[in-house]
Amino acid sequence: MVDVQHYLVVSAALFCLGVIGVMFRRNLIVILMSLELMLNAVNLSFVAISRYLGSIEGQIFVLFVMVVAAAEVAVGLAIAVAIFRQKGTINVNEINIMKW
Amino acid sequence: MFDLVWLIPVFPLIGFLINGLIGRNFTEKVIGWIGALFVGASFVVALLIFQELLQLAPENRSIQKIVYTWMLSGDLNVPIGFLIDPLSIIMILVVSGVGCLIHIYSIGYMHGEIGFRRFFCYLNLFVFNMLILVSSNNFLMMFVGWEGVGLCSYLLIGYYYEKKSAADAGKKAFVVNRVGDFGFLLAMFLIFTVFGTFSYGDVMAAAPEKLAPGGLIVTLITLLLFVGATGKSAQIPLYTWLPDAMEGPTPVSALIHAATMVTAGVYMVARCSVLFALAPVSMAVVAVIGGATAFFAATIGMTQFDIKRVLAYSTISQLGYMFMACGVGAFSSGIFHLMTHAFFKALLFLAAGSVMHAMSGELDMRKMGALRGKLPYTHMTYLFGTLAITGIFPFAGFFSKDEILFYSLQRHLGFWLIGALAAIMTSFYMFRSVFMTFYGKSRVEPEAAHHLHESPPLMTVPLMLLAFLSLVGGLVGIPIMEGYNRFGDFLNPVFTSAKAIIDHGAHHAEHPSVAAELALMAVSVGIAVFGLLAARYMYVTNVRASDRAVERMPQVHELVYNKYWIDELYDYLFVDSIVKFSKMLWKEFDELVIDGAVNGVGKVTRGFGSLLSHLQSGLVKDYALSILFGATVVIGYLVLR
Amino acid sequence: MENVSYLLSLITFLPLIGIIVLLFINPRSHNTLRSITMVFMLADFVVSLFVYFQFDPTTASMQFVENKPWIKDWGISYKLGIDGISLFLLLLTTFLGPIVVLACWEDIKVRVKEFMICLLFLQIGMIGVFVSLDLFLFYVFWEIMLIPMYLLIGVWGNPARRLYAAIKFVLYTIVGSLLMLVAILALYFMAGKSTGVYTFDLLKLYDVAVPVGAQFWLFLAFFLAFAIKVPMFPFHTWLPDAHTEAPTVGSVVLAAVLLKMGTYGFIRYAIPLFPNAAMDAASWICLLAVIGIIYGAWVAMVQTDMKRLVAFSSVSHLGFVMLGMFAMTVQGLEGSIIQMINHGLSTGALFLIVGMVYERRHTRLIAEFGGLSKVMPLFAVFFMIFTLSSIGLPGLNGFVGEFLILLGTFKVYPWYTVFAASGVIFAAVYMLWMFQRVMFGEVTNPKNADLEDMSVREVAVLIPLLVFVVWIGVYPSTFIKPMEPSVKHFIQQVEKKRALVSDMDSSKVQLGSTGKYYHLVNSATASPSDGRY
Amino acid sequence: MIQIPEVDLSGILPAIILSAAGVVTMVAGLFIKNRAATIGGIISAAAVLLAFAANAPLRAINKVGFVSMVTLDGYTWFFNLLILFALGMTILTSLRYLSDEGMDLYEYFVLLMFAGTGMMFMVSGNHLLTIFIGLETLSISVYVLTGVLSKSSKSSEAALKYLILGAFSSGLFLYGAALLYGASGSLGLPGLAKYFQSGSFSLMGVVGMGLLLVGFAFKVAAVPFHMWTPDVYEGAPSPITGFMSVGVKAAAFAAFVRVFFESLNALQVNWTNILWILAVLTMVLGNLAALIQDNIKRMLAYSSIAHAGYILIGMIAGSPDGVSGILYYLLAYTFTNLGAFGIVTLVGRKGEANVYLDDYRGLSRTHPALAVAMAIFLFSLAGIPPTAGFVGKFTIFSAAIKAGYIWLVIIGVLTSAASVFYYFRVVMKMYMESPDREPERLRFSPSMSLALVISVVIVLYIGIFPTTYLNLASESVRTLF
Amino acid sequence: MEAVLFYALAAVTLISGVFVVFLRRPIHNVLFMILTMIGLACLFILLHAEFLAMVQIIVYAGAIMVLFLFVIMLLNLDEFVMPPEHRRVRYGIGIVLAMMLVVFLIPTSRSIISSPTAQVVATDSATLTNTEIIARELFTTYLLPFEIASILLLAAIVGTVIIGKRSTK
Repeated sequence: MVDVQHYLVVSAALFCLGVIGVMFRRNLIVILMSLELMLNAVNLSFVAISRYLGSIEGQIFVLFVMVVAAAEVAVGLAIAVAIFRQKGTINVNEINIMKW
Repeated sequence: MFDLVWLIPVFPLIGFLINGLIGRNFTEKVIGWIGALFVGASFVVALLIFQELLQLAPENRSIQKIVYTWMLSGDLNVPIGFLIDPLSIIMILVVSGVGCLIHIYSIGYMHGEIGFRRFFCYLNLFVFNMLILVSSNNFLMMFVGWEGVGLCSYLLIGYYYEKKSAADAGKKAFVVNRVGDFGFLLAMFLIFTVFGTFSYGDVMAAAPEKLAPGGLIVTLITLLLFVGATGKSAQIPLYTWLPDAMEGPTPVSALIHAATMVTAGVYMVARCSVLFALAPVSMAVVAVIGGATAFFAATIGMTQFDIKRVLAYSTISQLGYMFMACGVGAFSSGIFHLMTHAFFKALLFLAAGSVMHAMSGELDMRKMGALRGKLPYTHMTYLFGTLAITGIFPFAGFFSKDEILFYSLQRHLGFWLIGALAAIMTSFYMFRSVFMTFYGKSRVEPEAAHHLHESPPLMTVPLMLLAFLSLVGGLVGIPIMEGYNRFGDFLNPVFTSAKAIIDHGAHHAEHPSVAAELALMAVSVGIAVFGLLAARYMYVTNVRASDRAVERMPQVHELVYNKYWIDELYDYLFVDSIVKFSKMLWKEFDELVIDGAVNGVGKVTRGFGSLLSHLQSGLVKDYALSILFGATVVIGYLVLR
Repeated sequence: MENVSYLLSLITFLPLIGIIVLLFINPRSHNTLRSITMVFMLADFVVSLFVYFQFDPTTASMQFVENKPWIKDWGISYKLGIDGISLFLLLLTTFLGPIVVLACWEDIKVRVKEFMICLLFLQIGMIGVFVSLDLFLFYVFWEIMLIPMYLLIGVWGNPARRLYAAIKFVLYTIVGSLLMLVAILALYFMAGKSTGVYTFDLLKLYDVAVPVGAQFWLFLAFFLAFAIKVPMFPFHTWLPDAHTEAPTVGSVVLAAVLLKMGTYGFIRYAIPLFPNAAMDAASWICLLAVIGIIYGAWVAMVQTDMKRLVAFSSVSHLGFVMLGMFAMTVQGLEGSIIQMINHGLSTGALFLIVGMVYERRHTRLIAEFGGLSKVMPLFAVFFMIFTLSSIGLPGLNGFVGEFLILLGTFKVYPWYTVFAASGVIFAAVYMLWMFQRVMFGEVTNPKNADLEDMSVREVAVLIPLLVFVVWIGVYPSTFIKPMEPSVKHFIQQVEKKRALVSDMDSSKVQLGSTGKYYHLVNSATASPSDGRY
Repeated sequence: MIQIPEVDLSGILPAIILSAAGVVTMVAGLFIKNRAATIGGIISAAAVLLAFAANAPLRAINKVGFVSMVTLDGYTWFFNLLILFALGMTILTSLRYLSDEGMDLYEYFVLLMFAGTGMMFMVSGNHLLTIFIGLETLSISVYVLTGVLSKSSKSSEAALKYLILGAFSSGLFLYGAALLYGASGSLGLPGLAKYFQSGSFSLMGVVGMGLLLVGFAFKVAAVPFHMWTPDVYEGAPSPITGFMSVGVKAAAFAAFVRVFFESLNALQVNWTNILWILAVLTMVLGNLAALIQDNIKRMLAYSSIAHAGYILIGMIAGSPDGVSGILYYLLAYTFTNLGAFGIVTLVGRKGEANVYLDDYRGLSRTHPALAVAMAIFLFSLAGIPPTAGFVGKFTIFSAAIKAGYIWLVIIGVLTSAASVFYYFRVVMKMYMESPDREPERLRFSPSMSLALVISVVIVLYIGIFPTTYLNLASESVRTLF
Repeated sequence: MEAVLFYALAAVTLISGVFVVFLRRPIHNVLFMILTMIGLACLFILLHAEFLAMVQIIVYAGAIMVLFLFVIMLLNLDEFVMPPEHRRVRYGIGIVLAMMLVVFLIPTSRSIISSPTAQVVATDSATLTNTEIIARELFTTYLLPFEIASILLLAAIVGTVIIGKRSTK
């Protein structure tokens, strides 16, 4: 039986990977993927805790997170496509007409 | 009749209001006579009251009439009230009487001036204020008149406002007077703090009890009052405005700057005789300042060529005399001289005005000479005035000046000496002016000579009346001779308590012998005659003498001729430096420091705003970084807490 | 109160009806707009005269009190009332209303409708400040009047710097007043905690003794708000800008009434609420006041712009007001109140006069003028009289105020008085110097050669002011008498409360947990009936 | 067999009505060729009105519904009301906007309705799951609405930024939820409350609370989680910006307050300190950065950040007074800001070409009434009496002072003094400057006029006679304490 | 055994996660993302969350990742060249912050050992499968969120449609 804490640490690491991805990558698509990574990390936590507590609530929550993730990805990709059509780029560093 | 005392100041006020409000379409004559008659009416009322006053026993001759309560605030209760006693009635009579004559004179003198109506309005307003000043029963109301006459003086000096020098002179007069008033104000505050009232009667009655003789408070009060007096009466160090005040029309110089307003300081000192008596130091200061002014102004007077300026310095000098009199405790002599001075100085000014009138406004005596023939009445009256002022027996000035010199000697030889010296100089410069103007060779420019003519009767009649007064005015107070000094006896009740205090404190002066008195009289007449002769020598007999005298000591002449550079000194010390400093305050402090701080706060705020909004790089990654930063800090705080 | 009257509400909100009426008027029919405003202003004045005639000058208690709960849960009420102190400020405000309208009759030609609305709006705010007896209500009125004033300066002001001046005015004021709001709230809770009654009712708060330590901070906040409004040195720099850039009537209202709100605030709020702090600070405040007197006068002396000069003279005049007030003597206070009115009349008139010149020549630079006396003799007369009134010539109003102030202060702060009295000299210098440069001399500038003298309208604007200038100077009792009981009572209350608080602290009164810091003034000393204090 | 629990739909009827309206619009839109958007708008408006009616009974009750997934109480009622106001006003301001922009998008209203539904669940959520799902429903709708302008690259950019950062913060929020779950074993608010009230709670719970706080702080745009706000507000269509600034913010605050006061009040010491700092940063940055903005939408964005700071003060005060202050403040802010954005929409004209401060020059000449309305909104935002904004600030500040946070309030008033500068700058542009070009007349639609009139009237009315509304607010928060 | 499996899976998941974040070609990212998903799904199975594991594979690895792939292909993004950038300082800050986050989260994760007042629903997990439990819970306790989720999805669909619609215009 692996301690729940291990799962949580893996989750934390994965979460931070996602965070780093959001902050480091310029490619919009990859940023969206990194966001997915973050959500997946959270999911892992939920499931691990659910298991640890013997409570199903966490798993239910994960289900909803997946729904949300899917929805966000769909919308996000749609926007990405729109932006690419408009500007011909998916480099987020070039998507900065609004500032200051 | 006493109940009607309020009419005295109100008459001129009515004149002022009539002329001022509805006089727009009146002719000159109407305006002039309205002005003159209302002042005359005051004079008549004053005479009636005087009559009544004389019928009272001397010790009862102090009547207060309160018209209404002016200010009532807490323990402050200031009425509009009048005090009739010998001192005030004399002042009232002088002011309204001489004032009336000058009004009449002005009708002729100001004929054809554009601001004729304005002039008479101001003049009436002045008389009103002056009467308030002298007839009030309390300090505050006196102050009202005091400032009021200052205002009228300002307005009248600046009558020819298109002339910058006139406007400047007016302003200078007002401001310098205000400096004096500042002292007066503070004195009043002190008085109120000590006595809780402004009423003369209450103050004077309570003074001996409430104030320790020679104490700090009473000295302070009297000195501050005296500061006020120096301002109004053109004494050192606040005399500089008076010569400049000659920019005003001549009747103004006669009325305000010779006969009435400038004597207000003397009146005030006399009015507060009890307080002054309690403060020997102040008395000494008054005497010294008076003597110094008398001497100092006389020196300047000897060098001036402008006839009105000569008279102006002479006025300052004579006022110095009066103060010296008060300072040595001879209040009634001071007032006596005040009265006679009012006659003859008004006369002199008006006569000078008559000369000016004839000379088309020329004032420089170097351009006159030998006017005797052309202006006989003027000449005669001017001569009368000169004789009076120099103190030739039996003219008015003789009696009053002699009295002052007499009391000065009693006090201290120094005072007498300085008085005598001033008298010599007075005699010298007055006769100098007579000789330069009316005698010798004519230096009149042909253009002006063409127009030379004697003034109309409207002007000469008042001149003659004043000349008459200058001749006989002194007789009411033949000095020293017991029983003949009616004037002194009349006034004495006012000063008894002051006298008592002085006599109590000082050594008992033994009454000098009649012989000594007569000797002194002779000396003073001698002095006057000496001045006459000197002037005659230098300006008639030997015309070059004066120039030689100047050449012999050019620096001294330069210094005196330029009035010891006092004006320039004041300008430098006060005017320029304050203006400069104020500019600095405005530009440096207000705009740079305060506004700079305010705007600076604004700028810094905006700068921060700009800085903060520039954190907003537009890059979504930086935004995420910011969120991460926040989250890390929050969690860090919670973990490490 | 036995007889409730709605006069004060009527006065306060009559202009509101005027605004509503104006909304329906065609913006192009200027004269109709002006006339309607005039009618409402006059009506307001007439109603306030009723107040004056029904005013009972023998009592110190609040009169014409109206009290309606407004926000009940917070103890906020719509409470109005006046006493001898506010009576004349109220009258001054309503009195100036019609004059101001008349004065801008021809001056304001653009956006007349908005202008008139602003004026009426301003009137509401100003009257409200003077009649409200509830801290919240007071604050509301206090802030409300910012808006119309901002617009007056900004829209109809002098093109060059009006925007700067307007926003400066607003920011200066609002910084102070927001801090005051904090203090109001703090006071509210302190009082509530100690008494158990949470209320903004001023008269009830009067009875709450705040300990010295807290008083200091609260007073500081109030002081800042009011000192900026007054304005006291060194918070005055908004004033010259605001005055200079505002249109004539804006300056008039600003000088005549708005500045009084600051001084009134001290009397009505800052001092009686925090007497200990106020009196402890009094000597410093008086020092600032004296500095203000001399500073204002000196800086006024070197101004080149007439309006700016008059503005700085305001700083000087209001220094007197503050000095008299903090002397805490009957004369000082009465002088101070009289001086508020005086300043309203004289300085208001001077601004009108400068405005008249400006209307003709479109410049206010002193150097541009000279010799106007000759061209405009009637104008010269008026100018002279108001100049004299401003420099405190006896017989005119200025003297009465200044004299009472100085007299009242002398007993307490003789040295300050000495310096303050020197302001009398400088006042003469700067005013007369300006007068001389503008009016005297020869007409050197050909543009001045054929200026028209005052029109009937302009005379009509100044005559009422003139009447009061003389009236106060000659018979000030009319004005002093009604305020006397209030002023005496005021001083008494302040002293009593002050003594009480200092006793309380020195004897370390601790009344359980709630009364640990604060406790009510012995309720026996405070009269129980509402509306009296 | 699965036993479907008994459901009482009446409690969530307003949400149902809204979502139904969304679906109906969607379906109707398929069949209507012309002016589908208008019809969608009308359907939505009708739904909002219906929802008003359906919401009314909620005020009196206090219960949990749907297996304790939602709480139905006065608090929910109040926020539902706010949401409905916001929706209604947004619909009114959007109608003409869409046709002006040449977008016959009935989907716009569909999304608006769905957003409303999400918000309602967010405010009534009694379980982190409900709140989360509500939040995401709202967010996704708003992401799309932000990016709905087809011709504007700003709009897409805004949508993108909003989405990325929204998802990012959702991740943090979820992580926090996971930690709370790990600590307490529960995701329901009562369960959390029970756990934390037991007194011995683990670090995990505390950190979970911190991450939850970050998630909410993002939604309410508190510094330093605010960075998305200016860009998104600038890029989104003006009516949506208005909707975001009040609706989203109100819903976020509602959930924020509910979670933190109902479940996490045992940790009050911790989160108060954090919020204190956040509030100060938010007020300072929001107000200072707004000072230099030239784009009015961006300026209002910073201003809305600043307002979040003021509202946070109410939370910090931690008392019923503070929270009811928040409610009142949000009410005032809803009408004020929606009114302001209505005008921004109107003045912006086609393609939002005129969203700069300079475009407001001389507005008082060409459209005096509009300028007056704008001025009133701005004064209300600046907190100048007698507007609703003043009473709002007053309630919050007074609560904070009562709770002893006097320095916070002083910072608050000083920053709001600074805010006067930029609000008055718009007034200045409108009244004191003249336009540099001949302005074209604005095209008023009846719905827009109605919206503006309602806003003005309410802003003034509840500013002058706030008693009723203050009472409403304080009654509504009773169940939280 | 379980531990070995866990470590292996965790390693796979994390390493592919690192590749997701750091590889340059989007197509690689997607592939590694799928690998991460699968790793996670296996971890779920390890945690006895079979239903979720299934969903993870089907929905995530299957649907969502295909969506990504689809977009990349559609837009031909794989050859999209990013210009070089110089934002090292911010990267540094980012790394430090992320590390700190991990540092803070690890002790947090470890603090789970406490006495949770867990409301354990899965009492009858012996009799029911994981999927059944989830189903039952989903339609009873979590009925409402479930319904809301439908609206959420609807909103997402509508949103995607209109954004897609306008971008193709």
